Amino acid sequence: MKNRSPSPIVLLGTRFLSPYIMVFGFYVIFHGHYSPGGGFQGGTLLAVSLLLVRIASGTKIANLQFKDYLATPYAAIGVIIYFGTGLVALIMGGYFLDYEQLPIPGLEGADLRYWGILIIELGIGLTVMTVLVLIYDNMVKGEDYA
Amino acid sequence: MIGSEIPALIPITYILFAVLIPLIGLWKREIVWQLSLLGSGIATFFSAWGFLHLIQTGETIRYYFGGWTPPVGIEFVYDGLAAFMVLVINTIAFLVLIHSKQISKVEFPGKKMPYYTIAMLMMLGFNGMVLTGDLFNLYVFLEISSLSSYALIAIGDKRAPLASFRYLIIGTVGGSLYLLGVGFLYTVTGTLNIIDMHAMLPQVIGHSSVIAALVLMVVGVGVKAALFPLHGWLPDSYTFASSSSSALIAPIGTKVAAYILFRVVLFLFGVELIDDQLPVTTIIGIFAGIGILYGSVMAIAQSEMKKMLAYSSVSQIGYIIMGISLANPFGFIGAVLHILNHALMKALLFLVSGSLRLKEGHSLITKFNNSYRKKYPWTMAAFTTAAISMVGLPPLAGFFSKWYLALGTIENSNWILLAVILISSLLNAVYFFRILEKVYLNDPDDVSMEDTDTIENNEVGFTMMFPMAVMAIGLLLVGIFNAYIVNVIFTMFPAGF
Amino acid sequence: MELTYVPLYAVLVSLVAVPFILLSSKKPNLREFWTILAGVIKFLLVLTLLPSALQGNVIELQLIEIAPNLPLILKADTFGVFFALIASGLWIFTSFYSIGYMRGHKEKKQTRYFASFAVCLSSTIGIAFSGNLLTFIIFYEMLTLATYPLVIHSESKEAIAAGRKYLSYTLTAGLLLIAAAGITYSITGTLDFVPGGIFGEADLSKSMAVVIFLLFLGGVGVKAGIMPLHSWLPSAMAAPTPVSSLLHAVAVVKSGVFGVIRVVGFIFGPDVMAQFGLNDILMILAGFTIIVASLLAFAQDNLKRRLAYSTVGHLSYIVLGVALLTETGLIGSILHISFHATMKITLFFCAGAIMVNLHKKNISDLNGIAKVMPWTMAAFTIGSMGLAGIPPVNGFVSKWYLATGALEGGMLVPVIIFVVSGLLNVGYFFPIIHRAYFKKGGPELEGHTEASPFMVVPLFGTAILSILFGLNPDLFFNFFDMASSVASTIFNSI
Amino acid sequence: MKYLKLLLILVFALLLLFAASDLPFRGDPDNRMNQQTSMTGTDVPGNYYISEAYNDAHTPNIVTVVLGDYRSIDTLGEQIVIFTAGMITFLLLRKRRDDDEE
Amino acid sequence: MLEFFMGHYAYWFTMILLSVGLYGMLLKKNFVKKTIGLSIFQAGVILFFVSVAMKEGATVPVKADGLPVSEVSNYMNALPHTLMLTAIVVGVATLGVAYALLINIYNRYGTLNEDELIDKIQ
Repeated sequence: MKNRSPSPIVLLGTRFLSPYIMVFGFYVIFHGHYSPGGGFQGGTLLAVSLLLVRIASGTKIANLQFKDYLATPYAAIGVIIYFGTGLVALIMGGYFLDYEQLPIPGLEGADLRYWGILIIELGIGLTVMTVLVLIYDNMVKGEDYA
Repeated sequence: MIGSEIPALIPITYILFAVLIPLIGLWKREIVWQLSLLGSGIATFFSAWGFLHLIQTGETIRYYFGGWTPPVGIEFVYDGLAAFMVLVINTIAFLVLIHSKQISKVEFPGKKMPYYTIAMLMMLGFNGMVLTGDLFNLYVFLEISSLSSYALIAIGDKRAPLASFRYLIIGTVGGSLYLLGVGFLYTVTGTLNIIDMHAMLPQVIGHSSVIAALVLMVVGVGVKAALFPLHGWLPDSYTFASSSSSALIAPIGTKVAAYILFRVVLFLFGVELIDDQLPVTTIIGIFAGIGILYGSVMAIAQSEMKKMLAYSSVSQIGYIIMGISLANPFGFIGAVLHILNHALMKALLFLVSGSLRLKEGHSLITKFNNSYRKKYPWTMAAFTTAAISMVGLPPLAGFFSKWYLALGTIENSNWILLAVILISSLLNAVYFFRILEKVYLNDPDDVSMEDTDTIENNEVGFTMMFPMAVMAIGLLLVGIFNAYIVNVIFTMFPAGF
Repeated sequence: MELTYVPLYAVLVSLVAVPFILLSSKKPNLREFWTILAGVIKFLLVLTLLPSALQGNVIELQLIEIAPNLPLILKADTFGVFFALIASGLWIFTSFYSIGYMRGHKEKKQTRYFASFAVCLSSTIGIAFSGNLLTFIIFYEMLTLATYPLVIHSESKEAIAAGRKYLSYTLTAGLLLIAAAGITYSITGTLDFVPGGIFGEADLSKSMAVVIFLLFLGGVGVKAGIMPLHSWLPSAMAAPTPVSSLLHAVAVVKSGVFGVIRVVGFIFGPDVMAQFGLNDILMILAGFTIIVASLLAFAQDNLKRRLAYSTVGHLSYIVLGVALLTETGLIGSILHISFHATMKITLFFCAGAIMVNLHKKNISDLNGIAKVMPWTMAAFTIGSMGLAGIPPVNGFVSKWYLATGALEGGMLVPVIIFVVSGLLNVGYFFPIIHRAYFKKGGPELEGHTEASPFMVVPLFGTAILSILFGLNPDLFFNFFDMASSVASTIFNSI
Repeated sequence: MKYLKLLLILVFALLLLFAASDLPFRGDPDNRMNQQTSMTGTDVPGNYYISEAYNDAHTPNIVTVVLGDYRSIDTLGEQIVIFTAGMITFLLLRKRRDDDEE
Repeated sequence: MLEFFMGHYAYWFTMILLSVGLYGMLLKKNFVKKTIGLSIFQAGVILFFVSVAMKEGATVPVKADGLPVSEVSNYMNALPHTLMLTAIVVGVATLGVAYALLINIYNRYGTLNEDELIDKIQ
């Protein structure tokens, strides 16, 4: 394309919007227990807040916000959070993903499950966000791969 | 008591290594191969352990995830058939991964880390499909394995992504059809658990939606299993994919899909239940028969070894599905035995073709010549073993699965399928002895090949030779000791046999 | 000594020899030594089984159960020992002979030749000792595969074509055999070889019986060279002569007729055969084959091809004798297995000797070679006399029993067939002898002498054997007693 | 060929319409999946979730409980599907770095 | 009759949606359009499940005051919704893989039209 001069309105607008979307994403994740929402939806919103900046102001600036080479390990870490929870339950002598066996002091059956669900929702959110960013980055790279 | 945890431990192993490989692979890229080997090795160890444990105790393990008893929760059902299947696919995957070391340097340099991650994920999907006792959970694992296999196929020749995309379209349609069938069944019965639903189906079998669900599920899984009219994606995918990918997917993927057909037709519905509604097994049998002949004939027409093997896969899958359609003990034994035999044979053949591609740069049958006999004596010996087994000559493994399938057809007095088995064996002989002649005999037309004494041995390295040797010996052992295997299969019969 | 494992050893000994043969490929003498050694040991092993076989008791050795209630059984009954004796005994002659032949011919790839030769013998002995149909099939297929390298040995165009033909015929046959075995198994629930048959109490419709029998016939008939399944045999004459001699006079084709007798006598049994008129099918085919093959033999100018067609004819003698379903006829055909082997191997040896020595393949230029190769031609004369059924050569004995068997059964047509074909034999053999002795030889014969002793001794030895057996069938090995005991077990078992 | 495909689509649609016409009425509160106990007397998951979810996890959002707890292995698989997609784009689209070992 | 229609029209619409998706996949030549047909197809399946979950006079499956969970007819069936969350995610992943493949194909052949591709391959 010619005329690559970015319009300041787009740049500033996206940078202005991005944190609020991010906050909303966290809200959706954490409030998923009480209203429609959860890891997937919240993670998507987080990814949107990152992709907005990426689309508007290019990879170089966006890397200040989120380094692209961090996407893969973060995605893996998100998976580890989820299935590590299950693994801990398994090691504590329960079934895999049986949150009642989680070694969290001061909590009983149902509350343990409450917190277990929250933990895995966080893991999901992390994975979804980073993977969406990863897909976007790779597609951008893939364009000029030929 | 760890024996009862086995069903969970096998997928957990693969997940663990699927996340470890990218994390470690980012800063130590050269050990991803060892890591993936370790992962599938541990999984193989677990599955072997679980298999023995199951044989000793003899009771099915039902693992309740999250501690919720079905149908509320999701369970993994680890019965004889599942244990056998898991053992087979993990062992094959382990051997193929050993073989892939050399190929990975040539065919996808610099992409090892994601490649082996996705290989782990694909094995996770296949194991989950085999183990799960919940119809929707099966769909999830089906999609994991399908996505991974699309990616593995897309790594390869120039045309690989195109073949992979075709596979993606038809494969996703198949998955969605399966999901729609599950939806029908769920609306009618209100549960998703296979065992639970099997108990309910007799009361609702009259609904046309149940029959439609059966058709949708058979079609959807049939796409993955390359059942005859739905096999279109298979030849291109296996041909253009990287050698290690096709060696990994060809023996395992279609077998697992065929196993799902077992589950759906024989375990979920049960033959005596569906056949008075709709002669599903008969129809499957007809398609399987056509597929066997079609695959063999097309295989003869090919000049590229991998494509020939792909078409022969189509016909071999026909054998397994024929065993399902016979729906009698002999057919069942034959099909289960053929899953094992064909996994071994086809993996071995694809490994041989991969080795040849690595050494010669091509696998065109027309360019084979009798110098190979001197260059790769052991590879060719392994190939000969697999070929004779494919033709089905005793005492190699291939004979016995055909033997039981033949007994099954005779028991149903289904002479056409018996004839199909015999004819296709002959066709196999045609397209394998064609290669053997080229490799072992001087070509009378050109005298340049007359004296092969000057050619020195150029055998493949240990990491490639070892798996091939293991598989070749395995074929012989399975053939000789198959009575023990069959005695184990006797314990896997579905209800009503 | 403990006899239980002897059959197993007898099967394995030549297999064990294979790696030695392969390893000593650079040192021909050592290699041939292994071959001879294995042959002698094998023969002695089989010989140790002879006394017990003569008393009619059966040595049964059950190896691993290869499929549920289908074990791999080695059973050394009288018939099996009989066949094994011939095969292993003649192998020794052939080994000596092939040393002379291969070296005289400067053949390539002799190691492969001797190795697959050994495998062939193992599978032949395995066929002889196989205790049920599954074991039989396994060794039968082994024989097919092991023969292929021998047939295509010269790797010329025609050899490879012959090899393809051979494979396509025999593999198809194997599949038919497997199908037949499958149906039999699903009907009777067993595949054991029981004298008098296993279809005894199974209820069997006529059509089904005919189908099964035709499948079996397709399976074993190909190797037995029954028309119209014979055409691989003449074209397989592209192989080196020792191969043709041993395999097409002893191992392969005799495994075929052995299989026919096993099927008729031990799977179906005479009663079932007669009940469904299956023997008529067999008889018609065999009689047709005898006459047509003898006539075709006239048309051949290539010596080996003429011998091949005569082989086809004589195999059908055996089949016809079986189809008579009379005890004497069976004795006759069993005897003919061994006697035809000795005679035909003699003839093939002679043909090979002539080819190596004078490089003559065709009958038309054999004029006057008797002056050059007197011993060879003498042996040839003996052999052809035997095949024509002229006393005192052993061919007469077996033919006599066949004819009397036919008369016992009150059937005249077979007798006529035997007589006519005997005349035809005379017709197509004596021109050769006439040329050899009474025609004037060409100049190219100058300077040639008798072939190398490696070849002459074996071929003359077999010729002598033929005469001795003709004088006294019970000589050395009590062939006659064995044959009669086999026949009686089959016919008096029910 | 084109018409063949159209015919195929038509057959597909008709088959599904025919099958769907036999499904239970939509929204009928006493469908099998909404009954208390199933035909064989086992729990019906849908109802169990509605009535027990809050006691089991103290979480008002039933969907979250089902997603995160009752069918958690499904969700784990789901997360892994996403992870797989990411790794696949990594595999297919990353510019190939040839700084491979040895 | 009308009641039957009211009880089934939603299913029929999803079935028609499925057919539309199939049409897109079979008859469109452009791979991107094929992919769009693919997601329409998946959307049909998802809609089917969701419409199954609907229950007369019931509200969304989030516990609200005054609506006791013991009375199950108060809340919709939560299971299909959960399943469809998974199915949606699977659909997204499939789309991602499909477009990655398409980018690869485009980089190699410079076109995404089936006929042109076949020409280029021969």
